[in-house]
Amino acid sequence: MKLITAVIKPYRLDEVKAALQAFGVHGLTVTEASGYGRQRGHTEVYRGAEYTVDLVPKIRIEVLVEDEDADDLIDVLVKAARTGKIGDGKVWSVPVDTAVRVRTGERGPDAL
Amino acid sequence: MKLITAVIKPYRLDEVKAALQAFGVHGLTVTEASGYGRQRGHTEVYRGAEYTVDLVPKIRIEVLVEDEDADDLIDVLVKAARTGKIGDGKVWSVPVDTAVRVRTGERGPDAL
Amino acid sequence: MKLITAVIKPYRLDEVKAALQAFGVHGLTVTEASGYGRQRGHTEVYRGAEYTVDLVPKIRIEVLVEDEDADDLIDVLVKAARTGKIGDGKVWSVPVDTAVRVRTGERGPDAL
Amino acid sequence: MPDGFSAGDTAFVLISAALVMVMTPGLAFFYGGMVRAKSTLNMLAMSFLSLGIVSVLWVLYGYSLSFGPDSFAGLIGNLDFLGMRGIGLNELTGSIPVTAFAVFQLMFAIITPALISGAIADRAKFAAWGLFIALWVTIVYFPVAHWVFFFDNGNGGWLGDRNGVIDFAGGTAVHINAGVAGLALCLVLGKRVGFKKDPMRPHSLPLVMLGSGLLWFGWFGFNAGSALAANGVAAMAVVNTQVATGAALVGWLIYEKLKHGAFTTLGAASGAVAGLVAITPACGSVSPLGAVAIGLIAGAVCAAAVSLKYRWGFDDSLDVVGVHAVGGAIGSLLIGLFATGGVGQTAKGLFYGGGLGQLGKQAMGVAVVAAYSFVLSWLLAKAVDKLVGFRVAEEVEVAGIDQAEHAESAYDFSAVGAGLARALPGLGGVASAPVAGSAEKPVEKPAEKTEVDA
Amino acid sequence: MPDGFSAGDTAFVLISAALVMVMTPGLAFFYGGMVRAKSTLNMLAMSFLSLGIVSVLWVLYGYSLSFGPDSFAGLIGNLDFLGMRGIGLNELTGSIPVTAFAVFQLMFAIITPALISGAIADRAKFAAWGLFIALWVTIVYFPVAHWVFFFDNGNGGWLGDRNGVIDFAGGTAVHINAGVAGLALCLVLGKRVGFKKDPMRPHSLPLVMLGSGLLWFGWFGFNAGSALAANGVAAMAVVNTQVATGAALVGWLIYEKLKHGAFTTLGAASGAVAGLVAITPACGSVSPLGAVAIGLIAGAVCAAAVSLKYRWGFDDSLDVVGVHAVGGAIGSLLIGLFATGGVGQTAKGLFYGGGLGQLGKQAMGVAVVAAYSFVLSWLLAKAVDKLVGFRVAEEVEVAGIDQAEHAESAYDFSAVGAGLARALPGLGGVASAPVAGSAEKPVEKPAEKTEVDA
Amino acid sequence: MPDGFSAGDTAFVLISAALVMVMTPGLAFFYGGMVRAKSTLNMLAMSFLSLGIVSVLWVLYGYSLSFGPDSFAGLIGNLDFLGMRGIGLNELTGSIPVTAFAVFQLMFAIITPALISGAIADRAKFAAWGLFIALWVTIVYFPVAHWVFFFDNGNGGWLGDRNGVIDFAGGTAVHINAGVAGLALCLVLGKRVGFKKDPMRPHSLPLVMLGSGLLWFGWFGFNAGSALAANGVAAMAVVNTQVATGAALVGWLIYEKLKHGAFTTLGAASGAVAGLVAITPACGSVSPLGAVAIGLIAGAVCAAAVSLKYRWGFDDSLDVVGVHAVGGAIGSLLIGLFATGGVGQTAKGLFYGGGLGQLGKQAMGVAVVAAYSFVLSWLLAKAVDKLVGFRVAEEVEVAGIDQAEHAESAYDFSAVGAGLARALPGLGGVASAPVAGSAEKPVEKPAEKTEVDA
Ligand SMILES: Nc1ncnc2c1ncn2[C@@H]1O[C@H](COP(=O)(O)OP(=O)(O)O)[C@@H](O)[C@H]1O
Ligand SMILES: Nc1ncnc2c1ncn2[C@@H]1O[C@H](COP(=O)(O)OP(=O)(O)O)[C@@H](O)[C@H]1O
Ligand SMILES: Nc1ncnc2c1ncn2[C@@H]1O[C@H](COP(=O)(O)OP(=O)(O)O)[C@@H](O)[C@H]1O
Repeated sequence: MKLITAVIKPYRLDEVKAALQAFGVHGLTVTEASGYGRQRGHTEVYRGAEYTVDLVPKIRIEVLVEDEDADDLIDVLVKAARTGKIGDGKVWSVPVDTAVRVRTGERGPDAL
Repeated sequence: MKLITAVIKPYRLDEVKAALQAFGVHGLTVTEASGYGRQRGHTEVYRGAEYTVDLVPKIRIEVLVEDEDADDLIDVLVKAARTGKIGDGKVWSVPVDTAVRVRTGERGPDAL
Repeated sequence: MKLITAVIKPYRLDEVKAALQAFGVHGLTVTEASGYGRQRGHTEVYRGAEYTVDLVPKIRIEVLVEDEDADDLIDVLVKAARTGKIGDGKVWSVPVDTAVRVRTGERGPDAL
Repeated sequence: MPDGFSAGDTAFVLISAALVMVMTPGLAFFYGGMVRAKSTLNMLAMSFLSLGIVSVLWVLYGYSLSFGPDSFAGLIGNLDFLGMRGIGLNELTGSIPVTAFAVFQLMFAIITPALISGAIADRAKFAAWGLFIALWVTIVYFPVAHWVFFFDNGNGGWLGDRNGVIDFAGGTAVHINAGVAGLALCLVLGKRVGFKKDPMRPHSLPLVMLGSGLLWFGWFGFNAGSALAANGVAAMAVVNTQVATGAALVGWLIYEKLKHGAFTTLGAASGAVAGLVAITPACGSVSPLGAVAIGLIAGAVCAAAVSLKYRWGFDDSLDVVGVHAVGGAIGSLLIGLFATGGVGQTAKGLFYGGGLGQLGKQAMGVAVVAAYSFVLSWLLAKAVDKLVGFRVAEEVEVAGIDQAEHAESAYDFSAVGAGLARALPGLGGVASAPVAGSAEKPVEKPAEKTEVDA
Repeated sequence: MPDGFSAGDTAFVLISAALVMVMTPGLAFFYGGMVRAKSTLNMLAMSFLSLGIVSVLWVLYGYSLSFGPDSFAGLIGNLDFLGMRGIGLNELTGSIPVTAFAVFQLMFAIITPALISGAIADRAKFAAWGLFIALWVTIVYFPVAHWVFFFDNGNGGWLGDRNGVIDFAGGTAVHINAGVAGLALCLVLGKRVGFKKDPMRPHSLPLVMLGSGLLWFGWFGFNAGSALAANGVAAMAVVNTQVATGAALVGWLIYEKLKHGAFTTLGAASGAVAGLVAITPACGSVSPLGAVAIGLIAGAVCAAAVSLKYRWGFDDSLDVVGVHAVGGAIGSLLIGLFATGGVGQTAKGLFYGGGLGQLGKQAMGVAVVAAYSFVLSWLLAKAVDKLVGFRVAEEVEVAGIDQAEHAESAYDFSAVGAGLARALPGLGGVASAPVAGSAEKPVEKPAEKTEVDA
Repeated sequence: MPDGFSAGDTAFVLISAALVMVMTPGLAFFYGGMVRAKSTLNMLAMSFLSLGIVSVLWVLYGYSLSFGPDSFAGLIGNLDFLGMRGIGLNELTGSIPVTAFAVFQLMFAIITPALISGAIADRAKFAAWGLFIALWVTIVYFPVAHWVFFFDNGNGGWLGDRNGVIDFAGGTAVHINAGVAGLALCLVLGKRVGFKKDPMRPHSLPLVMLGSGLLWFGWFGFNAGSALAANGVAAMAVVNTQVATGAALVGWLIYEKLKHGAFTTLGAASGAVAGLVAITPACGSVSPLGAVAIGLIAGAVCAAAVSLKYRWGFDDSLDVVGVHAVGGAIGSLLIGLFATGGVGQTAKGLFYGGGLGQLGKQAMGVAVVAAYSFVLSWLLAKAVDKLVGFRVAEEVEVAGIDQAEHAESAYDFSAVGAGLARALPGLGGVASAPVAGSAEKPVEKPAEKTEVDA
């Protein structure tokens, strides 16, 4: 099994959720995050003071999938999250040893 | 070493913490999250408007453990978090290459 | 590729960011978290009531790096985050199968 | 002070003016709590801007146009008081200084345009809004105030003084006027992105409750102060204001519970405001029992009215139409039924043996003000839109108008300190990257690009 | 207006009525900030509901029962003023219109039941609370107000007018009455889930401070307005109210610092309220120095009193007993020591050569009101519990009563917009999935199940 | 009541006192919203502490020193009224009870030190602040109030009564006095950690707007109440206060838009306060047009002045200098130009044919108060620092002063309930581990260590 993590722009969340539904993934976990990368940051002037802000808000999505679906899922995620503008975010995948559904105790694929 | 991640119902956090303590795990990291899965969502009516809410709050727990403790820990987690109701959440485990204790720089098992 | 996760004291974030920049890592994702470990917790008295508080705020940082940089990066992180006081936090690394830059679809090292 | 002066009446009207003034911040919180966090500041600022602009215009020419001697057929005042000059320090109107009356009325001129802002939440350019306020008070409010509030024994405003339309404290001139203008504006600006799809729930109901509390409090000055004296009529106005508002709060909650299954706090707050609006024109004409009846009716009817926008598809975002236009009309018309003839006016309503006469006059007043306000407000909004563009870009609206128009976000509950301020939304910082137009200077090219990264 | 009328006094009492009205929203914020975010709205709504229900009942029969001519032995008024009819527009009581007095007193009848709500935070069914308010004001408040506040030269209420119990503005009728009723209610409803285990700290201390600020402000109307005239007594009442409150704030902070090691803002807010409560009955009887003494004593004693609930195990959630019952008793009794005989009353306290006589009367007043209120409140609470059930289900309480009873959550600081509103608590949305009873329609079976997913 | 008594004037002054009282909580919110969440409570508590301490000192000796018969050359009052004894209940000053005047002036004595607190946000030990307040009002405020506000036909205060410096409501005694003291204090305490580096943006702009709204509201009592009667001068003061404030709000926004490219809500709030400050000394001397001019000037100039601290490197954290010292000076000096001679005073300004005479007097008043306040405030701050240490440890400041000094955090929006309260900042709990000094008992050694874990 794989854990796919995606860091995206907040307002793309709806599209991503829709795309995942369509793809047949029916569960995901979302956390709020913020990050920076290429865009590095910008300075602001506020009430006569000047300073740098370098973190921008992001949404972090985690999805557990079976190995064979991982690559397609990544493509789906990337397509749904893309705006073509800098700061679109990253998607990565890590191997999962085992997953359990808390309610039933089912393990592996059945847990999804 | 393994990283066990659990996504549970917020109000189970106290029980889970207690169970981990009992099991002898003395550290963990918690983040707020939200997610959906089977339950898919529900519609609400508010002031004459109707709309769908599909994410419910969850608590996300991360625990680093040594390989041999991983399975037992998962069982402990699952038992403590379970309510038997839909939305109880997931627990998964991923392999960890190395872990370090920031304060001392200790690596591997000693870092826990 | 590796995913380095660091759980640190909130007010060390600036130093860590600076250190990563210096090291040449130009992207990272931050989430708010809280945790406990050695320090276990303490009791408080408030308006005549006494109770225990056992979670303290932390900042959770994720950085994707190429395998060869992983170890050095961990050292950099640890050095920058360290205060020598209990609760400094943990840094760990997990293997990553693949990473994608959403904006361009680039995979692997180019995605960083 | 000259004969006929009353320190008691003056104290009452001056304090009432302060009470009416605090209604505008109260309104700002009432509205500001109802929008999403990302556009809270814009909502607050729209009301505060009215406090600024209208105060200045009032001195320059507003008072004169509204309450200067009538220049023609009760339609508009003349320019005798430009710059508020020529008003003696101790000159009286009734038993109070003219200046006391002038500042009391100024507060009405301030809150009326502020009321409109709720209809176009989240999407109006701030500068365009300022321009609209200036034009609207000049072309719509000042004349209508003259029609309704200027009395000069028969030579005053054509609705109130000449045709006996009863509006004790502004059901027509303030609430119908603002409510209908809100309808015109939301039609001109169009719907918010996500209207009917996203929940768009209030981001802070305690802020909404604070607003309704301050409105309720200030409204005693608004209604009772309109007696321009601390007398029996003022006392009755206080009684009626309180009991009608309480009854409307109950009426709204009951309707809601039956219709949607829960008593919401937003309903309690809205019900109170609906009651305050409805009793405004009537508080000087009805008995306490009549006030309770008006309140219950207004609470329930307005609770029903606020869902029309979804049925008919106009995005009156914060229910200015459903509460102020509808509530104002209810109160103005019910005078025709409940007026006892024994409070502030002698005219009797249908239930007190007065026949349908007064009801007719009230209907006329409602219709005239509604028609005038709708047409002129629509034209002014169109004009402003042509001139400077009234609506922000969609991306700005999605990211949150506060960043683009005010270069701020309403909250930052960061534990780490402002270093992470806007960047960690999880910390409550109602984050969204800066947007072109905000007070920002990119460090370097790529930074530029990030300006829409949110 | 008739002879004896004073516009100045009328202005003073009408504005005072507005000031007392704003105390109830102030109380709502004071209490609302003290509870956890998940039950904030319910706390706010409990106070606002009193504004609604009591206003209506007051018109119907409340005023008549409280201030109608005495029907028997100073125990209760008669029904002459049902519907507030038969009160002439310009009829006077003292130097002000009867209607002004009636609406001023209405505000007291509104805040008294609202004060009780703090004792049963987080766990009372909203409809049951509404029913309780209606019953309680009818059976407890209206009679007690008659006992204490109705003066008719010797034929008025039995405590105040007939037996010389001094209660200038409501130490017994309002504060002891509400505080003891709170004790009865929290005993009937039982403890909150997690009482003594979870911290249950205030979710928003700025909201608490706002509440205390508005209470302090409005209290000038409450105390000074009770002089029913803008005279020397009213002025002294303002002085005493201010200095006793300041002293109590200091007294509480000092106690706290010595006992727990920190000056808390909750302590500052609570100390101020304790001082306001204690000076309420005494502000018309003591000198400024006496007021300072009363304030310091009340601040320190109440600071100690609020921890009794942990010792004795009753969950008076927001310290209605510790602050209002205890504070009200302190103020009422200290009149027996500090009354100078030279302010509003001629009765002298012990320290001014008046002997123990007045102290005895005060003790009697305190005891009578406390006993009556406790017994009746307990019975009414039991009755309501039998009839409709007073307490929500445990799962509702744990998930947060706001969702179940009001179908809302207090805050949503979402950066993404309301689409994530209730769902991302990290975003401030005080989330907790909807619970049966809320205004929800499941899409499909599984959805049903999620109704307890939180 | 004796001859010459006016119930109307008394009602006006008593209500005005209540309005001025609410300005201090208003100020607390205005300041409290501007700081970061982790030091909000300390900011609020600093103002509330003034409500406590000054009220007590005023009774003990403050009133006597400020308004007791002059003891020498108009420099200070005598001790005739220690404990506020010897003031007859119905004794009058002008047309109102002396006690009414005394409590009205008390409210001024309370807010003045509170204004200073904004200059030392986030870093002052609470006990040290309390000590400073007590010393400062005694040595600085009480004398200066005597100089400016004590009139005794020529035998009163040396600035106002003896030398004709015009200060209707406290431009010098309150605003310049507090503003300059703030400068002295921030120099003595030094800069905040991260000054000029971290953004340190307001954590809650709605709270700031609430504060400015309450300040604006209360200021009508502050300015008009200073007429000590409900007359034409009071009415003109209300007019001038409103229009100058509106104009200043507009002036600040325009400056800001031109200079930084956005209309900020903080600018709107600050502009309003700047206008209120500037019109304070002048509201009894100028015409409405003059008030508009003063407002526009004050708004724009103060908007420019607040950035001086970055240029010159003093950390006047919340712009007490830029708004109160500068605004107070602008208003005081412009009297010399705009005084019409036809409102509260007969002295004419330059533009009304009065020559430069009055301008000279005004400049003298400004200079004297500024010099006295700066020197004494600096010395007192140094003394307090020596005695008890004025500033908290750096680690405390970084972690957030609320935890260390008050053992609380301002907010907890936890969905889970207070069990996670302070621990999940993401939940809004403005977390930061407890710090030595807070009301905490470590469970065991390691716990000790965690006390700085944040
Ligand atoms: N090396 C990295 N490790 C973890 N997260 C990263 C990394 N680089 C970028 N990110 C995340 O991806 C987001 C977008 O990356 P950025 O480089 O700014 O844009 P783009 O990917 O379009 O070039 C960042 O805000 C950050 O949250
Ligand atoms: N495929 C998945 N990947 C990541 N998280 C998931 C996934 N499926 C479910 N979750 C998380 O588990 C929670 C509970 O899952 P759900 O299917 O609703 O209940 P159950 O596990 O009891 O069937 C979801 O709210 C979500 O946070
Ligand atoms: N086993 C673990 N798994 C995950 N996170 C941990 C674990 N142990 C500690 N942590 C995180 O590291 C933080 C610091 O750990 P702690 O043991 O308190 O201090 P130290 O690492 O200095 O001994 C904790 O607050 C928690 O967030």
